[in-house]
Amino acid sequence: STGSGDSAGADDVVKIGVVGKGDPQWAAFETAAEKAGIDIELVDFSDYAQPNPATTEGELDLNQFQHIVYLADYNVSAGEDLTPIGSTAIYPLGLYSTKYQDVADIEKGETVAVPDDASNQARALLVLQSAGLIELESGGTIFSDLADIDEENSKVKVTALEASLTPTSLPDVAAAIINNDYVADAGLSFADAIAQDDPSDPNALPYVNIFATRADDADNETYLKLVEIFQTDADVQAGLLEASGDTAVPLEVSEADLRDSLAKVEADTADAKR
Amino acid sequence: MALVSLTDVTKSYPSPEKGGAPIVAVDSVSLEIEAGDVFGIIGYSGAGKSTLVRLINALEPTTSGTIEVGGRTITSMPERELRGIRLEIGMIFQQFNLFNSKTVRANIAYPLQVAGASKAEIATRVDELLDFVGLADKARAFPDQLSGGQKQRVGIARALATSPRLLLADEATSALDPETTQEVLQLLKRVNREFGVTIVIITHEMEVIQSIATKVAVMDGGRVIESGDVFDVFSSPQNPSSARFVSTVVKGVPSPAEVAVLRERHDGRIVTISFRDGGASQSAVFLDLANAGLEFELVYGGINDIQGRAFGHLTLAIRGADAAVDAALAQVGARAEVTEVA
Amino acid sequence: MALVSLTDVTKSYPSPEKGGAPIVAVDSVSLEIEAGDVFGIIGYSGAGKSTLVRLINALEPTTSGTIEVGGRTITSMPERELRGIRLEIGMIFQQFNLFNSKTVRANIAYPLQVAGASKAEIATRVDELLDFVGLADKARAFPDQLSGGQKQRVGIARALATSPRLLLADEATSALDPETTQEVLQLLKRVNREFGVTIVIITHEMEVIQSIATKVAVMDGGRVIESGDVFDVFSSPQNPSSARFVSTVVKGVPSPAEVAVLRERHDGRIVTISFRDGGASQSAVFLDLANAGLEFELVYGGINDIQGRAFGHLTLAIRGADAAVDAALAQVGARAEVTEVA
Amino acid sequence: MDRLFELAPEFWVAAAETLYMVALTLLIGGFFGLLLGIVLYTTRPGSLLSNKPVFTIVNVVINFFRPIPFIIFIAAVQPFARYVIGTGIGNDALIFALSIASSFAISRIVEQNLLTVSPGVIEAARSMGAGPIRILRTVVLPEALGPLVLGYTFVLVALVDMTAVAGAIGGGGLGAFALTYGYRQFEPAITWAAVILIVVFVQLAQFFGNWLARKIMRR
Amino acid sequence: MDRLFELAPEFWVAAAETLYMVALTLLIGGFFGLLLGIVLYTTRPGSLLSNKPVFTIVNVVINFFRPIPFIIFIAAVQPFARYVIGTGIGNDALIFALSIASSFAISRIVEQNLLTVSPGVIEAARSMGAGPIRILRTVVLPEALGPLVLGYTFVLVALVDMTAVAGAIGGGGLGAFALTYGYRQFEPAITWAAVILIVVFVQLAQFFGNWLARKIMRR
Ligand SMILES: Nc1ncnc2c1ncn2[C@@H]1O[C@H](COP(=O)(O)OP(=O)(O)OP(=O)(O)O)[C@@H](O)[C@H]1O
Ligand SMILES: Nc1ncnc2c1ncn2[C@@H]1O[C@H](COP(=O)(O)OP(=O)(O)OP(=O)(O)O)[C@@H](O)[C@H]1O
Ligand SMILES: [Mg+2]
Ligand SMILES: [Mg+2]
Repeated sequence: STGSGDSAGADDVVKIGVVGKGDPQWAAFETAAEKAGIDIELVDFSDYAQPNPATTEGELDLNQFQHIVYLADYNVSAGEDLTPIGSTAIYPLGLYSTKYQDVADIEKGETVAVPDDASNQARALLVLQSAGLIELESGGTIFSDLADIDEENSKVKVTALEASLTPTSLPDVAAAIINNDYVADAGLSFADAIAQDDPSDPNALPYVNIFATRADDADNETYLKLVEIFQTDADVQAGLLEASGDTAVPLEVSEADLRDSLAKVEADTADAKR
Repeated sequence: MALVSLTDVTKSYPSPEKGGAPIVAVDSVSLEIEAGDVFGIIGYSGAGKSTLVRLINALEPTTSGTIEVGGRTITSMPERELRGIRLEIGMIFQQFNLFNSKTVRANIAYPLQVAGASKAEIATRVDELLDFVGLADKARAFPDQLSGGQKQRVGIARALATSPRLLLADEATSALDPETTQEVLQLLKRVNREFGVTIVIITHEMEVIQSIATKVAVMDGGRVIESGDVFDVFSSPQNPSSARFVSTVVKGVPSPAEVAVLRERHDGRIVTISFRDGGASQSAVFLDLANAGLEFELVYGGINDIQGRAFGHLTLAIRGADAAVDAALAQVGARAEVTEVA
Repeated sequence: MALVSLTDVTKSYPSPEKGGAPIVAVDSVSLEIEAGDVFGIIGYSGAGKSTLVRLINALEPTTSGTIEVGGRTITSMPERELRGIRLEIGMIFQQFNLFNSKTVRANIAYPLQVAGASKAEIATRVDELLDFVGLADKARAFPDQLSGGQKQRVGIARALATSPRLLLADEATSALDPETTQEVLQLLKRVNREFGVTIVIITHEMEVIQSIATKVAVMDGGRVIESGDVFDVFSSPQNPSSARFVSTVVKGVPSPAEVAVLRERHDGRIVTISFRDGGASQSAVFLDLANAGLEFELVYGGINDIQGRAFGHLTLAIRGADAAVDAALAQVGARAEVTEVA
Repeated sequence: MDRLFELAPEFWVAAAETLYMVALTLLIGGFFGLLLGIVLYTTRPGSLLSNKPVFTIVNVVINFFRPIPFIIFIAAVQPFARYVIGTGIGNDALIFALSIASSFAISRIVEQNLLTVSPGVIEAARSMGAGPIRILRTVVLPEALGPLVLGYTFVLVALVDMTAVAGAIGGGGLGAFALTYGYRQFEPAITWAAVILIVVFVQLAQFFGNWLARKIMRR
Repeated sequence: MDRLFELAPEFWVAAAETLYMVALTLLIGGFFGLLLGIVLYTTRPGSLLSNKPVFTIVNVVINFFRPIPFIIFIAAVQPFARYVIGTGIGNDALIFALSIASSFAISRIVEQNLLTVSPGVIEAARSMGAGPIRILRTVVLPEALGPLVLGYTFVLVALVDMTAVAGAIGGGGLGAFALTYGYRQFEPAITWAAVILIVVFVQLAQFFGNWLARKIMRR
């Protein structure tokens, strides 16, 4: 059976934790890695909270499912030192509706859904704020949660849902922030987004998705090679775009920049947690 | 017309052994039970008695044959219709089958509720029955807090609660002491006489048959091997099995083992003299013996009374000259049946 | 020394009614059961008989008092030690308590397994017992496929399996037909005689006491109201309750109700003459009457035999001139006890 | 710890929500589960209303729904929830989904417990002319009540566990609270505070269930 | 549909994984659940080895663990799993966590079913000098076997459902397959293919369980 390795490095298989192994880039990535002579095993998680601890424990060698904000939260909370060794892409986060064509049409007092995981939630709230649907206390940060909404001055109510259930819940709400992963699959089109953030904004850098590993292994040749394959293999990139309905913005950010960004977010996170 | 009539009724169960022959619990039984009868059923353990009465209120389907109750064929009647018929039939179960979750009071009230009696009626009737079975102080106890006989009395009260037209009593007094048994039998007698309740009673206590039954059927191996008026069957059983059962209450001709015991303690000749109701005068017999100058002693047996008719088998040890005894016995033989046993 | 000895034993249960007085099932009973006894316990339903024997193998803790079995005090003995003692005690339960998940064979084998018998021993012994209780063909049946009496026989075989030194039989023949009862009693007699097994037998069938018990205790309301040799208790019971029980097997002086029935059918005077073993000669009595020119008839009663000793109460209807009858009765009265009942 | 203090109001709301969800689900799911369990029991071959086709169908339907992963099940019943209670998200939608899912599980527990009623007492009731419905109501259910109470206590504890997924469709409760503010944010103090309150609820429920069952069974 | 065809190999691997996880969990959790259930049964007041302190402690411990939201429970036992089986993720870690969690639930089912054994037969065994362990083994368990089989069948179906969370810690199986390739990708064909196979497994298990219980109980 798969997924039950003793510890990484005991054999030559590189274990990579992902969320959503069914996405097309992963099949392409497996093929590409094999071609390069690297044995990889993709371990699929349905729970975001799991891959980071498993990487810390050495049960995974790498993981690729999160952005810097999420990683920073983990590192600070758990006192760990996972580090990014390469970037993949930034996914825009959009607001979708089956009832309204325009954000302005959403009526006061209606409900809007956001994902229930912390980092996506903060980002989603920022999207709602910039769309004029809510006001966040003190302007909002990448750590805002539902409690930070200034309800008096907000036009809509916000409810958090399991990310995968936001599309199925559209009939119940005026609009929902839907993670990029689920948009196309839910039969929606990215063009339907009635509001979204801008991945090309330099301030969006903390939301770039990354490969992460233990600090000790940051220089591991094989890992870096795998990152390179991911970033350069045409099939992988095509898969990535396909999975995101062409909305992903692939980015190759240098390791140094990634670490800087992480350090900054970690510092902010530590402040926010205090 | 008979209240219950069975025609060629057979009930078999699948064998417990795989592929074994089915167990024929009741084997082509035909039987008529008239309204007003107190019909006793006796027989060896496992003879099929319980199975037979369970067929009468259709708790089990028959394998073949027809059963009519009150003129209606209940074999092949749908369960829904059977319910109406069962309202008129009370049943006392061999294993009591009390509702463990209900108090004694609630157990007895249950059939009344099923029959749709009013709360007030139920309360009165239950009190009456509790009193009768001597369990007024146990009204709020649960079955698992009762003794065996107390459980059985609850079962009896429960079966009688609705004053059914037909009462099926499966070993209804097996767990009762003699005195309570007598009380229950008196009650059954009364409901039979006063309300015309027909009673089918299975028992292995021949005294029960003797004291209340009018008819009796003897079962063996699923079949009815003998049936008729209790007096006839008890005073002169035709079948060896019947004779053996009857012998527990009606001391007839002593068995060889008993003769051996008697022999040890009495000398002289041992002779059984049988009397039937309205037959020979006993004093004439005793006089014959006394006049012949014989010394004699009653060593076994006695006089029985069934439904007000008396009969009996007296075994005497007779001492005297052989010739004199022979002569006297010849004389007695003309008056009553004489069996020389030793 | 007594095998079982109870000193001032009381057992009470909490009342089913909230705040009610506790139910005293066994009330300060003191009793000695000698090794080799067949000790009968009789009494009204609910008298505390079952509770009493359940105390003897400590299935229930006593409320107060001491019980010794084989010289060891079992009250307050820890459960672990009790196990050793129970290995020597067989018990037949009033409600059978068969293992429903086990076949008849496995039920009987169980105590042998507990006692650590070998497979081969078990097989032989079980076959023997199955044969004895007549259930060889039901060896593979489960309890719910058995008739009431068959279940009881399994219970008997199971209790006898390990040949215990003490057998507690709670209504062991209540579900058996007379013949099977006799067989079981013969077996109990045999194990008692041949192996010295002490038997405590609860029953409401006086014939059972009569045929196998040596001692008997009568219970009422949790107390032992009379106890002693069976012959003594049965031939001249001291307590009215005992007398009523005994009367079911020993026809003594007829009750007023019975007298009324006799009266209807017989004219003349009705008189009971009581004989005890080794007492008056019956023929002398009959001769007295015959010589007085009286016509008489035995109308009630008979001769009983307990442990090889005979006694009986014969009720006669005597016809003749009053004066002649009086004279004859005076004469008879010198030989045996005479009670004029009507 | 500070964070927990900060979240105290939410915490108590969550506690109330858990009670609300569990109570309502137990009521609704318990009721339908009882019905389904009774259908299973009564239609099984040889039982009161034995009916092979109905039994087989109900049996298969229950086995169809029980093993569906709960998150998939929720998504599948959302449209139905919208139709019936007007929304597919929130505590009420969860109660709706959970009531359905739990009624299938409860039906099995009910079936099992009813099966322990001895055939003898049912026969006794039949002999008195009682119909199947009456026998169920007045004999089978009361006789099985002790074990049934333990069965429902078992279910109640399972429901407390299951309501933790409430967060998935925007519901609340202690489970969602623990996941959202504790587990997902790597705050063990919060996780355990919520878990401990859940445990306290459950202990109370279990003690009550045990007590009730003991009272009913009198042992 | 095409996609399903494409994923066929993974599908069958997932099916095998589900069987493996369920079977092993049932074995391990079933065993420990049986033990715990027996402890609950035997130590309860008035029972074979009645022991109030042990009973209370076990009772409280079980109620402590049962209601913990499963995902939190998994996270909590991960360090323990790493220590015992060397890994905190994957199928084996799930089996580890699920075995523990299910043994608590199973213990309740076992307790309930053992309680239905009539006191009379236990008394009979005691009267023969049988000790508590022997009585348990040779009387209580066999007498309760029919309902126990139904109880374990119930648990088995619940386990199939629970293994669907395997995905949370990187495990596989049909549930995770349905979530990953079907539900999350909005491929209903794949979701339902997986669900249907799960249902088929469950139906087979239930039919077997029913058959076995009926054979044991003879009704
Ligand atoms: N568990 C209990 N709780 C309360 N009362 C009980 C309990 N067990 C027995 N009793 C009561 O104790 C008394 C004696 O019961 P026991 O079973 O010893 O009678 P018994 O002499 O064997 O009667 P029977 O001949 O009817 O079997 C009865 O009144 C009964 O109701
Ligand atoms: N469910 C069953 N399956 C198989 N055999 C059965 C079943 N029920 C009864 N029998 C058998 O049918 C026969 C008749 O049983 P029944 O209970 O009618 O006997 P009975 O005359 O009432 O005996 P008892 O006097 O011992 O109560 C017995 O041999 C019994 O073993
Ligand atoms: Mg019978
Ligand atoms: Mg008794």
